[in-house]
Amino acid sequence: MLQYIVKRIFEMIPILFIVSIVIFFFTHLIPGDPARLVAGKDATFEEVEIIRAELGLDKPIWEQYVTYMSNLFQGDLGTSLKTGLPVMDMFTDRFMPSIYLTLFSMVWALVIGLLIGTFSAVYKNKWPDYLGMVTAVSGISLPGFWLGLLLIQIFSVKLGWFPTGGIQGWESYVLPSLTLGAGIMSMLARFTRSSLLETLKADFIRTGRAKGLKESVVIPKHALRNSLIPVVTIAGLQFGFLLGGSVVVETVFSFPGMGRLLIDSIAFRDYPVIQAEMLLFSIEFILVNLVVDILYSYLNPKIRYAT
Amino acid sequence: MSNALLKVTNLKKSFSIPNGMFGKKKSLKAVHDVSFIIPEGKTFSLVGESGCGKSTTGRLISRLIQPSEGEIWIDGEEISQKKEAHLKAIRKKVQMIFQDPYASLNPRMKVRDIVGEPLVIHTNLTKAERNKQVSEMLEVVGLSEYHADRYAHEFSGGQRQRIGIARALIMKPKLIIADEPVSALDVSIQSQILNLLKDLQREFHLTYLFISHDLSVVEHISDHIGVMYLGTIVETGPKEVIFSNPQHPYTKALLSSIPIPDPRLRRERIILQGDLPSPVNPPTGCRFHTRCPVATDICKVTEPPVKPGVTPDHFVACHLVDY
Amino acid sequence: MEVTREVNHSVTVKPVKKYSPLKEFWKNWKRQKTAFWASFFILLLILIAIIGPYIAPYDPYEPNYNEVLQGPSKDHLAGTDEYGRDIFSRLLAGTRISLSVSFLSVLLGAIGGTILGLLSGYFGGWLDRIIMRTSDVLFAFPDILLAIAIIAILGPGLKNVVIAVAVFSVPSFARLVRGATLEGKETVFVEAAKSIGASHSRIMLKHIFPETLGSLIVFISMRIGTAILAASSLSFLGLGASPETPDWGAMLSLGRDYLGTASHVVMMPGIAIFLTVLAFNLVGDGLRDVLDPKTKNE
Amino acid sequence: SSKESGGKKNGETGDQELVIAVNENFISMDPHNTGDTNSNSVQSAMLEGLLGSDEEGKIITQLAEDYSVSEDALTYSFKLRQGVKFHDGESFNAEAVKANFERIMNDDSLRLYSRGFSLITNIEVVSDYEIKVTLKEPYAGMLTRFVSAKILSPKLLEAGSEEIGKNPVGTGPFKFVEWVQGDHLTVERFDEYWDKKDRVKKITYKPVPENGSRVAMLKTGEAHVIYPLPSQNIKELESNKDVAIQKIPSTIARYVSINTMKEPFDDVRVRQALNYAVDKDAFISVVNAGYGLPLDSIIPSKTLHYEKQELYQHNIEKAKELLKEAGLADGFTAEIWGNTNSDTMKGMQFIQQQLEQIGVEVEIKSMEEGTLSDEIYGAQTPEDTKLQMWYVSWSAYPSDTTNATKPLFYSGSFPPGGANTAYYKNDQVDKWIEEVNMTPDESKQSAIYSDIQSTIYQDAPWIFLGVDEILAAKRANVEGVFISPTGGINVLDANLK
Amino acid sequence: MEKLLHVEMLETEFTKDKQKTKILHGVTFHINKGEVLGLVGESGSGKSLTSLSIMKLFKGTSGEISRGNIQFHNQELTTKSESEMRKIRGKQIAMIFQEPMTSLNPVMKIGEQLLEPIRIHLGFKEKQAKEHAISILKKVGIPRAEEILNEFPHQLSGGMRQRIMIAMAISCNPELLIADEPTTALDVTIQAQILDLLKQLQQKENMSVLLITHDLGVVAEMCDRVVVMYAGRVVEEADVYDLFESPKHPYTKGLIGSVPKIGQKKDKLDSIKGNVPDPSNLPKGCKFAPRCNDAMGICFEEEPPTMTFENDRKCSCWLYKEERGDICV
Ligand SMILES: Nc1ncnc2c1ncn2[C@@H]1O[C@H](COP(=O)(O)OP(=O)(O)OP(=O)(O)O)[C@@H](O)[C@H]1O
Ligand SMILES: Nc1ncnc2c1ncn2[C@@H]1O[C@H](COP(=O)(O)OP(=O)(O)OP(=O)(O)O)[C@@H](O)[C@H]1O
Ligand SMILES: [Mg+2]
Ligand SMILES: [Mg+2]
Repeated sequence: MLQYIVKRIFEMIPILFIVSIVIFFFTHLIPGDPARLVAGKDATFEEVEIIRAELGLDKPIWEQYVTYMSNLFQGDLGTSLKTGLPVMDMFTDRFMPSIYLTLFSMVWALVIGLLIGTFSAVYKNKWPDYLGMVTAVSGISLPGFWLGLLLIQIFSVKLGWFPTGGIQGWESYVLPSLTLGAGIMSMLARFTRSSLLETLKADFIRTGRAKGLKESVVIPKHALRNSLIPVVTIAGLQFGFLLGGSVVVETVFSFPGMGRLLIDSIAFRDYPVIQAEMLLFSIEFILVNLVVDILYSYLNPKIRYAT
Repeated sequence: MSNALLKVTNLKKSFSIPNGMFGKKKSLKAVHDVSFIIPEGKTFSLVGESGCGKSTTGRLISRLIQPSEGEIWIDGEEISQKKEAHLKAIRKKVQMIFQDPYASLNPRMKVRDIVGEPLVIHTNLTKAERNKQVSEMLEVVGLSEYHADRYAHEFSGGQRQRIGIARALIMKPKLIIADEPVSALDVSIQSQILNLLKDLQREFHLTYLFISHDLSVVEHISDHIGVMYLGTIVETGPKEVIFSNPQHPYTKALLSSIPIPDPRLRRERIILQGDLPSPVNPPTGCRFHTRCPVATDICKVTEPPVKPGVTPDHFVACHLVDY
Repeated sequence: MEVTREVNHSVTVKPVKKYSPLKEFWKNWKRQKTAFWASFFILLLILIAIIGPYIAPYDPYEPNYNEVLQGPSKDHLAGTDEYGRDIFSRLLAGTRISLSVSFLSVLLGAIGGTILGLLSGYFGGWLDRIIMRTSDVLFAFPDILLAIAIIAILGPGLKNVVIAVAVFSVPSFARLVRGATLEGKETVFVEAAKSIGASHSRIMLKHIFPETLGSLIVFISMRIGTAILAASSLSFLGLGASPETPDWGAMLSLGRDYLGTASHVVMMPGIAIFLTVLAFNLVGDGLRDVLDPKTKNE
Repeated sequence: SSKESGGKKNGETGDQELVIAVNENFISMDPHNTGDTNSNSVQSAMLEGLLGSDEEGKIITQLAEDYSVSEDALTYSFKLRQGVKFHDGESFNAEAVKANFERIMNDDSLRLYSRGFSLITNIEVVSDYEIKVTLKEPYAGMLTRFVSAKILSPKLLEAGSEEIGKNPVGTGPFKFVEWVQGDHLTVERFDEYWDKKDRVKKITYKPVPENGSRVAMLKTGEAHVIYPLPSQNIKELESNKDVAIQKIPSTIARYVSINTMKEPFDDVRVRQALNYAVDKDAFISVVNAGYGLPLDSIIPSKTLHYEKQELYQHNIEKAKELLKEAGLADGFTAEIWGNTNSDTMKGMQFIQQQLEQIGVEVEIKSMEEGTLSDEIYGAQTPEDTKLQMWYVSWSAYPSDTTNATKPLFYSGSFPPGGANTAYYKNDQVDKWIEEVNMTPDESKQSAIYSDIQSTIYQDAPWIFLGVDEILAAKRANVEGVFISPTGGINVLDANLK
Repeated sequence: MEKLLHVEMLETEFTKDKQKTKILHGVTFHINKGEVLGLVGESGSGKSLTSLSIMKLFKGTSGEISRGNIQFHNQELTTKSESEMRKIRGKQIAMIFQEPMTSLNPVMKIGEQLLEPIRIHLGFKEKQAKEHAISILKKVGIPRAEEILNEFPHQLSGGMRQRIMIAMAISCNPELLIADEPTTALDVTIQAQILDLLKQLQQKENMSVLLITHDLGVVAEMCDRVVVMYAGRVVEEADVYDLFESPKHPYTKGLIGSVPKIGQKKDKLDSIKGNVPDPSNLPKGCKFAPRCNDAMGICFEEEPPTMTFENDRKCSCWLYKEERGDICV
């Protein structure tokens, strides 16, 4: 297993290499002149050129690429064009809150999604099913920022239960993760339901009942674990959605995360930040999928024991 | 043997299969050195247990997959390594009937289009001409024009298998490869189809490669039989020899395993111990030695040669048989 | 499993009654109650998309500075916005825009993804690897970020929103179709088609593509919901339709400043989006149940 | 109305902490290289220049006790305040000032370098508390630059630019505590500040880009001051007795710059027609929710040397007539560009609606900021540009009339060299601009600027729209916090009651 | 002989779209103690449904017993509650299914699955249960029993899995074992092993077995008595020797004639024309009449009653109306 993980991590290297190339050229493809943006509206032509030279943007693009890559290999993500701070420094404060936000969203979405999905499947075509599925379909049908704004109005302004934004403590994570996780929760609830329904038709469920097992044993012990296999895969893929969805949520909740930084950096053509962050997203995504694969193999003994 | 329509020599096929999530690819020897001949107008059957390579052999001959090694001569033409583009002519001569009458017909096509599809591919006939031929062919297999505008799933298993047969026959092929054409059917329907296949053979002078795991069906339909075990043919010969004077211990065991539908004939059987070994790691020496009730030391190390059997067209691959 | 399916089929032979796929679909569709009504709602939306601008009580673009930010009333069913424009009229006019943006982008994405998925799944090998690795890279970038980047390159505007949403839909469609193709490729009837000498293109188009169609339609209907949401998110981030356009997403995002003061400006387009996306999701769910052979006969 | 429950819970931080929510992230704490208002606001809590500005934007002394400018407008002499300490314990003196100015002079990548400091030829430390700066040519904006050039601790200067950007050390009433990127920046009262007064213990600045969220924070009491206050929320907040609203006329001019070199805009009648077609009052009430003033000159009224011009009163008939004279009775079509900011979008929509009345069909192209700036500054010559109309705003320090005119109307400021996106070229105006910048005498300056204003206003290179009123709101218990006409937040005397 | 199970006039139906379809029509038969009863018939004739009805395993389907009695040891099963049934399932009546592949939970270790019924029904504690499990595994001929407990189903071959299923079924010493096509999915050589095992166990434990199959060979090999079903009805019931020697019902005759027999030099097999009818669209009269070569006028009009003949044979066919025999029902 460990060997496998190490192998997978090594396999990441060429992918990330390609990704970094793509990102680099992609970033530079975006129209807009960072030198001009750094210099400001009232800057003269000469000022812009001075800044361009300062930022190394006057060199041919391949030369910039070589510099970028060689820095990257030395673990240097570069310096933000906009703030003049090392990209690392800009990430340090934002990275963990982003991760927490994503994780909290994922965790509650998983727990609630599984619960709703399970109840819906077990009480198929009865009111818990209808209730669960109405919740779930609504969850994927609401525009995220709309939901966020509503939550602020209700829970911050009217009730005063949670702060409207920022990160002061765990309370600050509640509304953003509710907003961010809603879609995934719904998705997972639906997947759990259909997966569980499929599993409940399986022969081994009948076997379990024929053994004289209670439903309260058959469902969680025999059915749910089998149903989790597709659910986990979906959850992994949804992680990408979380990373992206956070952009909107971070905007609504003035949450100091990575998504907002990326938007700002794109607006400012802050190449080093965009590149570093895209790379980071790719790494996260690949790592998450590695975790999913491992989890998957844990859930599915066929994969675990394949020889 | 004269007039061999199909001649297969030393056919081999291995698949590389993924080894779970955590391992390298492995090679699975599905077919391992298979040779046989089918004279024109005769039926040759391949029998054996699940996974022994019967279907793979059939698919190799129809060139749905490419052999790793060996030769396939059909009607005097060697086709084992031909490129897809050059196979069209062969595809006219060789047709297949599949085991699963539900899966082998496209559920979204009408019977007329299913049966007529070979005509679209191989001929320039007009629609009307095609329809005429389709109707004729439906009559031949015991269906009628009246069924032509329906979808496959409106038919019962037996009827579907007839549609499949009609599709196979419409190009007037020489060789028909029938891969377990009756295994999925109820006994009452199975006999209908077996009877039909026999009739058609006589009428159109067809040559059959018949694949089955059911020895009683095989006995009923074939002229020659090849018994397969784990990718190789262990015994081949005329049906009479195989059934009345089997030589290979596996053939004997197989024959004795069949439950006979007559309570008075309950008997002591040879019950083979253990399971079929995996074709990924086939046993050394004689592939059957792990389950063979009479295996000796040599069987564990040396692969048995193919030896002539009781009649000129009978061969056995067993160390312990000598003629 | 296998056996029960056989039973089901072999006994449904009614050689007298003629089978029509459409009729059968209709029969099953009527049974999907929520989806059935949701599909009516969508039909209504499509109708509005066609005639909406003609039946709107007011000019959706015409400002009326005397009636700014009025709440819903008899005169203005959904109230007015900050320019005194009638929100109801704007919603009606916006139906066409929002629907066509989402339809178009999903359709483009579906076409692109289907072609890539079919080729990738059918031929496998290096082609498959290139297509799938590329889509992996695309996958690694969250949808919205990808769209933002694309729009950063192309500039904002509805046309580019369509392109951006289409581009980020491509990998999902490619994967879906590839999966279905891999499955379809293994079906016996494809093998049968191959054995009678059918060409690759014939097999792909006549035999495999129709197999993928069911899941494709389901996915398209679900994706339309996603596309509407994505387009409105892009508007929210200021990258969508030009501001005077009564695009729902744009209305929603420009109206969000009034959430605390004149909430109908936000609520109305929000509800329109919500209901539409909901309807598409419900229809998607229903279609899945009807088109999927596994759940079809329940 | 606001719910006190929220206020209490989130106000737990205590009365000694003031929270200020602004709309954008702070970019850098390096005062010599800052272009954005919000960073400036934060810096001004911690850092001081030789000169400062008052509520109206007038220049006052800060670290200098007194200053004078020579006749030839080349030499600036400062007498420095004594007994001032930096937050790190260093003492403030002429050497410290010199070190700061030299840093700017020697690093051409700093913003302030090209804004005046590159003109410095000599810095003379006359005594410990006296310093003289000599320029190579007269520059009217220089005094304003001495406001911007905050004085940092010499120790910090040695630590280098990266450290300066993250961890500023100055002489201001508050000292830096922490800056959590994207979330907040906190400063703390500096008890040895030279001007002793009651001040709040701590100030936290938070960037909150979403308008609704900022307002919500004010209502819940999570923030004590919010800037900017979205105009649509004013009505709602006015009735709230816990909240006080501030409206300050700004130096932010809103206009549509018209490419005077493109047909049909090269005809002054057309440009005037456009000006007559737009109802400025309606503009202010629609786009700014009623908060703002018409732009009745080429510079806002708060700017030094401002002189009111006769407004292009809303007059459709006249506009149509002018168009007819110009041979465009049937109107024409044109494109207006702007960024994707929601206020800009609103403004452009408004212009579109207004011009439609005289038959001018306007197509709105909102572009993301970077792309827009590429489109505008990417054109190397006036012939290259595709720009027709640009909906934009400009802001300069009230004391810096140069910056409010030269980059915008001087023919040497055509893009990419400057922001003269109207491609306005008037030889007479060019001469005046050159002249006024050589003149140290304020009254003479005033006279020239008077001519400049009336000429340009007549030439109508812009559609003159309005001057924003700066809107901010604070909780009623906040004292001593005010917003300057440029949008800077002054917390010098901030306190909570 | 003691009757262990008596099924009488059993009717089971499914509901779809509020419409009920009756699948089983008056199914009547019994199983004696220690006997192997074969239940044969074509696909869809209701064999599996009969067994599920006995166990009342309808959860997840719309099926329900609408009429009839099922007497097990003189207890009436049809009126028992779900929790009472749970005490019977796996303890007194155990069941094995056709697909050993899918009938075991793929993500649970063999041990976990095997121990479940032992714990519930026998109340054994961990160690004791495990010992018991191992002894059962040995009984069904599984080598390396202890290791197998820690393995997953996919690590075993089909034959081994079916042995596990059997072990699970017999672990609580049931009196009745229902085996629904236990060997259909297996290869002939493996089938021979399993049948052999079943026979041995049945004799050793004196268990009653309801063996469901469509393979007449298996019936002939294994059963004492045979019940033949067609379209949800019992059409013939007889001692296995009698059945094969002199089948009465034309359907039974057809079935036996359709099977190719080794050594039988027959160019053409007998066959039954037509197809199995749709349960929701059954013909009038005798359900087999449209496929029957001997059908008479009455066959298309009226359902034949069940007639009893010597040696406890039963058959429902109008052909025997004239023959001596009591008409029941
Ligand atoms: N495409 C393939 N890739 C990998 N392995 C394959 C493939 N096709 C067949 N095999 C393997 O080759 C072996 C022989 O398969 P084949 O289908 O020929 O057996 P068979 O005798 O037809 O069995 P059955 O009676 O089950 O149809 C099996 O172990 C099978 O798993
Ligand atoms: N869950 C269900 N819902 C509706 N109808 C069902 C269901 N299960 C079985 N049936 C119907 O009941 C009839 C009898 O089915 P059953 O499974 O008992 O047949 P069988 O004799 O066991 O056939 P096979 O040999 O194929 O297993 C069939 O017509 C089938 O369609
Ligand atoms: Mg096969
Ligand atoms: Mg069954």
